Amino acid sequence: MAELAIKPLGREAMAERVARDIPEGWLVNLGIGIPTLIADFVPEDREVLFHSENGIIGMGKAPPKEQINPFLINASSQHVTLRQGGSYIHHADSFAIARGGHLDLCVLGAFEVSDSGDIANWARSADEPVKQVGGAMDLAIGTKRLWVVMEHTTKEGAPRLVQRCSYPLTAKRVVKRVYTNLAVLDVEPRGFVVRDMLPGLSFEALQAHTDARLHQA
Amino acid sequence: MAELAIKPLGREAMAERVARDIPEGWLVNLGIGIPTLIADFVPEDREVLFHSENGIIGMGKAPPKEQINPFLINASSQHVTLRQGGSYIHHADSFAIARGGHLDLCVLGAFEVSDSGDIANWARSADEPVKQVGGAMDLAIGTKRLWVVMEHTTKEGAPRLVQRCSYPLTAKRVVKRVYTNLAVLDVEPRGFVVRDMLPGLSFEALQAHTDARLHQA
Amino acid sequence: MIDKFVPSMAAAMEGIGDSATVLLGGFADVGIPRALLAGLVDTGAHDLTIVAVAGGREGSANERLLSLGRVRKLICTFVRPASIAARLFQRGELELEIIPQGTLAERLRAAGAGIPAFYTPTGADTLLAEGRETREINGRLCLLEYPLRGDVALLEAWRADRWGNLVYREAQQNFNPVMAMAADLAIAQTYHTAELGELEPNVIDTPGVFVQRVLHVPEGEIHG
Amino acid sequence: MIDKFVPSMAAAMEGIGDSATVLLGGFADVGIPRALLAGLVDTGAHDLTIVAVAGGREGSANERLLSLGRVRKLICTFVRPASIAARLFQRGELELEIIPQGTLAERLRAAGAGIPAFYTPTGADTLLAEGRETREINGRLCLLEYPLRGDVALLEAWRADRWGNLVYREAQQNFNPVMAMAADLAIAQTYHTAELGELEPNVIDTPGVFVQRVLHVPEGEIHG
Repeated sequence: MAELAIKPLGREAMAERVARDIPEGWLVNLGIGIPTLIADFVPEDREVLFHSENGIIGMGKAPPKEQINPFLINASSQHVTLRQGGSYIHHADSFAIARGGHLDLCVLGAFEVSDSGDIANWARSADEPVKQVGGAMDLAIGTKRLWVVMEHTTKEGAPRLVQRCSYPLTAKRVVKRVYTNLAVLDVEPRGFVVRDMLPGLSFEALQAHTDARLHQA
Repeated sequence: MAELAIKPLGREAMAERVARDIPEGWLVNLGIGIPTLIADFVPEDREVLFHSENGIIGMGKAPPKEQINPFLINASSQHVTLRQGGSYIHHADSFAIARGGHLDLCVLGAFEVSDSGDIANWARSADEPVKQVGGAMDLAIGTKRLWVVMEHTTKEGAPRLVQRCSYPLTAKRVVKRVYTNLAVLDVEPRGFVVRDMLPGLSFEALQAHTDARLHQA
Repeated sequence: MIDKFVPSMAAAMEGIGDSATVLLGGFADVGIPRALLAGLVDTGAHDLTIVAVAGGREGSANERLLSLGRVRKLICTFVRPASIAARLFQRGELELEIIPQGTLAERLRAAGAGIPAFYTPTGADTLLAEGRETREINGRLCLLEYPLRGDVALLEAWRADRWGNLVYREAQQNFNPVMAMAADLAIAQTYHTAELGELEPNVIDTPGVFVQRVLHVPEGEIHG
Repeated sequence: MIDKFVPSMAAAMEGIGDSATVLLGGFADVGIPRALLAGLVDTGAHDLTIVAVAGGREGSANERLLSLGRVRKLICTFVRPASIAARLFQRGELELEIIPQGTLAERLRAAGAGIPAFYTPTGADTLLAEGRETREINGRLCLLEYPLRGDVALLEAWRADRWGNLVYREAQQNFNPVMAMAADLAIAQTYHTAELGELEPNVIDTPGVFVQRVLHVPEGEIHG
């Protein structure tokens, strides 16, 4: 695969790019990894409500070290705060939010996304001895919109936007948009549609790093 | 049917008789009618927790008129109070208590009870134009013990303890005990077993007012 | 800034159309959104499906909706024989679906929690099971039940803030919290308003994420 | 007088036998009933089925239970590859049932709420559905799920009274409330005790009717 002439986005820049597209008023769940960074790039005066599976609505930023509350962590086990207006719920109510269609948005990381919106993000192989399911399947089937943020290719350069996922699926036909370190792509009935690309990157170069066929917006 | 030589219990006396058998610590739901009266005969220092379907755990007695709280009613729409230690829940949680096996006891009124424990208490005929289901079916299937309190016969003298209910069923094989104005009867695999009778009443006289076959304890 | 308070009844009712399914909170006289119901009458919306614990009490706004012929179908747990609902049903002018109260609460909760169907023994041995799908689970006959969703829910709360967080008092909550979850558009009337942050996190009964509009209706303003 | 407070760990653990199914509250480090877990280790009970969000963290009492070989089966939502649970499983010394976290919460809630089975789209399109009963509902493939009951639940609370009413703080509740509902014997450890009536009715998170025993374990007494 051809070397890229441009520098792909880093993790923070990817998170910042996603944050730009989240409007005020949405209820949002962020998965572990890059998605968790997104909250830092949403200004406080844009009132976005963050939901955490372990029972937080209206989660706020990480506290300064001296104000850490050991009873207040997010689903990634990080210390967090509660915004004014936030509240606490138990796990069944929390997943009622996730599964009941109350999340305006969930952003997850993934190994692969297919051009029909399938997502694989929980196991690298069906034969893995131990599985790490967590809450991703619940979030994926229940949210109004599922966005994925991930590197466009693996470290080895293998494409992650594929015609068909090779890893075990988390859910089928659920991903609406993918933010990579190279581009932003919507998943539409015709497949991946490129909405945004890094400056200096050509459609052809992006296609060269993608397994699935890309479409112009 | 033979006239009874003795005076049957009145509504209050029936309620008092049931109250005697409710031990401290039980969570109890009382249906409308005679069952609702039972709470008045449980002394406050015997800590029995009364549950009301509309979301009360630890319901207390009726308040004096000047202390009525319009937001605090029971499932029979009567003004009540909350005991110390009581709490409020929503309707789904309240019926999770009823259906989830958390009630130690539910006492309902009935039109008929069969000797296999079937109860009919919600409609006098399958052809009734409008039905009054309420919460009785949920309570009947979910409680650990279902007791029925009712007159032994109809006003016309027709038996209500029957081999087979003629009225539409509320639930099958759920009644554990029946308190009537004449006797207390357990529902066992062999049928109705007489546990207690009014003084002066003979087993034969009781049988004469009963459709199902009675058994001696 | 999120602000779910609406300035008027007209704004509260905006977009409620004919044929809507309306979930109606409250039990007996407690927790009934009387003002919103009166507002619904005033919209003129018809062919409504109303979901409530019971047919409208005498003199209630729900009874008025029924008597004006605005309701096509009533889903509830009982109807008094002498009520307008019973008379309309007997004249063939109202569809009635009578379901057990726990099943009603659970079907609403299923709608809110994304449960496409569930089984329950409630009613399985009764007339209500006629013609319905059943299944024996662990030796017990069960009925298959589906979620009950609303286009709109009308709710009553004691206190509310601009995020739509609701606090109820005493037995006021009853069906209100599950109906909030089960509707696309949940509208609450509240006796009192609170600043954001004033309602303690552990006191909030219905998180604002389940509520779309809040109308301040001070105590005593509306009876009916 | 109802008094669910027990005077000792021995009294808290009384009757927990071999082969019990134990529901274990908590998420990550928060809301974990550490003292009760240590007490469970000390009972010597074996062949346990443990239900928890995850396999035991390094240094935790749950990990100790696992490493002592007391656990026959672990039902959880993930297991770290480097954990003792993963090693025991790979050696064939531990049964593992890995289920989605929302399904775990809902199966516990179903046990507590008397729902004999329910359908969910979660996991229906995945490996987890292999060999399982599915059904298409409204065009969506769903899995049939059954309740998950415990013989025992071990819980952690912030405050408790003698009726067993529990109050949690911040994100401490997580699985604790649904596990309380889902077990025959729910045992809570609490940082603080309260007189009956001291916990406000609208602040009580888990009504005492779901709790059978309460052990007072003041803050800081037990780590581990």
